[in-house]
Amino acid sequence: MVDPRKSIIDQRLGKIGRIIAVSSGKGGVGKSLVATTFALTLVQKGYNVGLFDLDFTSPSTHIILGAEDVQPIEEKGIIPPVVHGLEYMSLVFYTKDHATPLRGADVSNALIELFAITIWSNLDFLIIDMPPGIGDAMLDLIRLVANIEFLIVTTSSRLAFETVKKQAVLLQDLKVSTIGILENMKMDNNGCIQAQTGELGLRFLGGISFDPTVEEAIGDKSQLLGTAFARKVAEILGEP
Amino acid sequence: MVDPRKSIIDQRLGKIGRIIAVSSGKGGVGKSLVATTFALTLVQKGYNVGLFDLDFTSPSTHIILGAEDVQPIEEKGIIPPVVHGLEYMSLVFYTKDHATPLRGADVSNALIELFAITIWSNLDFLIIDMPPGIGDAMLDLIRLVANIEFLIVTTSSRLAFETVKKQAVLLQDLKVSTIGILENMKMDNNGCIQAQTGELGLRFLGGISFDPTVEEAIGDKSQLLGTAFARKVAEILGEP
Amino acid sequence: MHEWALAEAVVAAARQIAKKEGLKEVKEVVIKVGELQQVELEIFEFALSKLEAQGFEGTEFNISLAKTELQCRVCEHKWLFDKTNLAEDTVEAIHFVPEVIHSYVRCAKCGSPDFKLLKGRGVWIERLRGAK
Amino acid sequence: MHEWALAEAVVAAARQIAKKEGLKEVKEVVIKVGELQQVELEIFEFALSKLEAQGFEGTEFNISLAKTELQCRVCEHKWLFDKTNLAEDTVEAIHFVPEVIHSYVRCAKCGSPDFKLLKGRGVWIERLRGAK
Ligand SMILES: Nc1ncnc2c1ncn2[C@@H]1O[C@H](COP(=O)(O)OP(=O)(O)O)[C@@H](O)[C@H]1O
Ligand SMILES: Nc1ncnc2c1ncn2[C@@H]1O[C@H](COP(=O)(O)OP(=O)(O)O)[C@@H](O)[C@H]1O
Ligand SMILES: [Mg+2]
Ligand SMILES: [Mg+2]
Ligand SMILES: [Mg+2]
Ligand SMILES: [Mg+2]
Ligand code: NI
Ligand code: NI
Ligand SMILES: [Zn+2]
Ligand SMILES: [Zn+2]
Repeated sequence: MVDPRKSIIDQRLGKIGRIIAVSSGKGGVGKSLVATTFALTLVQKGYNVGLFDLDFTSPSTHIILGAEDVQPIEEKGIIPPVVHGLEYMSLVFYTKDHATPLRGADVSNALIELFAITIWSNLDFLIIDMPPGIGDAMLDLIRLVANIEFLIVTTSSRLAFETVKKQAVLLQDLKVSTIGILENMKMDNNGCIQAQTGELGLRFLGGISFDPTVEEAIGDKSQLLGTAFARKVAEILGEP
Repeated sequence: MVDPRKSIIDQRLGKIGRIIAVSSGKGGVGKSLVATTFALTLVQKGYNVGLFDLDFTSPSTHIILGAEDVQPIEEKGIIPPVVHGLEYMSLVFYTKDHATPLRGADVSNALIELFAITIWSNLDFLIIDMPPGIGDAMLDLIRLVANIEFLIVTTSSRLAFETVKKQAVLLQDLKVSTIGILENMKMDNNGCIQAQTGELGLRFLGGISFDPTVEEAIGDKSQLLGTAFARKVAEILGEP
Repeated sequence: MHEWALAEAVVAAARQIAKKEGLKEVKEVVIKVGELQQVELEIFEFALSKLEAQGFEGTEFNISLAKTELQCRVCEHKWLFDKTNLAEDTVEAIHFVPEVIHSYVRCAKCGSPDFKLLKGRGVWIERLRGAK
Repeated sequence: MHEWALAEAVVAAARQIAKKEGLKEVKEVVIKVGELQQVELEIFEFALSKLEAQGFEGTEFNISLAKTELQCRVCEHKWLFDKTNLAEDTVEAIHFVPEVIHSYVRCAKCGSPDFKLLKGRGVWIERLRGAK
């Protein structure tokens, strides 16, 4: 018994320049906000960009984008709808407002299915919004997506960084390409995360302050791109 | 082939008054901080309390407690060490500072193993710190722990509450006991989460502000219990 | 119509297997299609026939359906998937990603969404018959 | 010594199965112990013999070891667990919770921690033999 789906993934992703997974061992550090804003920033720069939400049990990017009333089209595969210039894919198209209680094996299966049937165009970048943790989704990207790169998000808190550190060391051990660590909702200026990132031999991408205007901007692309948060994302990740 | 471990779990938990899982579909909302502080508060009140960290891939409670140099004792099972008066169990005792890349099926297996071999004493409360999401760990607690109660944590953000709402509706549908929803790192006073919690027919437990002194207090029990955060946890959850 | 994408996957996998096993010619690819995914067999077969040109000229694609068996992890109840009482939207969602069944279907005996797919999920290759 | 806890689980499970199957007497419980968990058989057997008093007076607990087979999800390499090169701490950690093997062991061929335990994880009951 062979699962044919894995055999087509290379071909499905073959026309994509770079595939970047915005990831964190820790939840709630801003992965979804960074991934979405990063993707929108790249669109503004004129790149062809896709955004793929792999956080199946707590998807957020559709809320950040305000992506209502869109749906993929079924052709010789699934064609992602274009939202604010982004080719956009999320399991939420199929789960709507229902809870999606998936065990890890189901997450893995759904992920493989979506990679096998989604037809992206010639993208310069595919940005992936990851679920928290280092479980099925991360392990599947490592084994199935040849040129995957991880961008790791942390906050300034020890509680986030302890976990992120373990994740970063693991990715290094596995020789998986890691762009660097981004410190989000940065709390003070002691440079502690930056220093520790250096000790890990990883690139510190920069720090982004907590921006109280972000919450209001969720669901409104123009407002979001006008926030100090988005300007900082563009400054740090605008030329990836 | 029968897995004998599930058959002993009822007996292992038989002497425990209440078992409360601090949970959230969303990551980074303060589950670990709330769970730990809640457990310590109950100890202060004179209860016999256990704290069980089920966030295997990003454990945090050992950092919050400053639980270094403790280890379970092997007897006719595993006896959790007592930390600040808490019977405390975490997979970190066995994974140390190594990353723990577990797929969902492994999470489930490790969870069942720990429930089967950990010997808690006559506890009034066992507080469980959950991983984010509604995956293997939540589903296993529902099927394996007869009298489990969920305490759901959210932030004020739409991004957290949309997911928490789905989770809360699911738990209601499944007739799983839910204590209520706690709004952590509360942002304003518009009562939006409180109102929506009411609409779900759930109890709104209260709101806790962002407390900038918490980060400093991580790892130091006395300092933690002196924060405004801890006072608020005690006020809201002190008489559960 | 995304059946085409699944057919492409089957052909790509068959090519890989044939290469790995050193087959010069693939005579038959035995394919199982789980009922859960509600694959439209005509489209799927049509796609396979078009894709045959790509190195599978004489190959027979032998497709058969498999019932979908589910088992509850809570009460161990087993049952066969039946779309009769599901909304059209739901069946379509499951058609694209079978796992979303956990958002819509519950164990008939105990109401749990925590069930396994024992068999009959999607498309898989049972075996290849060829000549070296 | 936590073998005692595992033995208690076996006895509890055997009691449940016997009840479910309506057995008046359990003659034999066939138990497999996966090598991975490094269960100390003397303690485990001693615990079972003490627990026999609780309704399993004439029962034979038939224990055999099973090799631990692992398979990498990345490169499909299969191998048998071998503790030779592991630190004592690590073996002990795996003894308590076999899954922590993913923190310490990597596929020898490709270095991945993403492997499955095909068999021989911990303690399981293969079957009960009894009389109704
Ligand atoms: N720099 C920031 N300033 C203000 N709020 C932020 C910032 N980064 C993230 N947030 C908020 O923090 C919460 C968690 O962000 P989210 O992107 O959902 O994290 P994750 O995807 O890692 O769980 C959300 O409510 C989000 O709006
Ligand atoms: N009320 C609060 N005030 C200040 N910081 C908080 C508060 N609640 C949580 N935090 C911080 O937010 C981050 C996430 O909390 P944590 O308990 O780790 O969340 P979770 O367990 O849900 O992932 C941590 O850095 C924690 O210290
Ligand atoms: Mg997210
Ligand atoms: Mg384009
Ligand atoms: Mg936590
Ligand atoms: Mg006590
Ligand atoms: Ni289709
Ligand atoms: Ni032992
Ligand atoms: Zn059931
Ligand atoms: Zn390997």
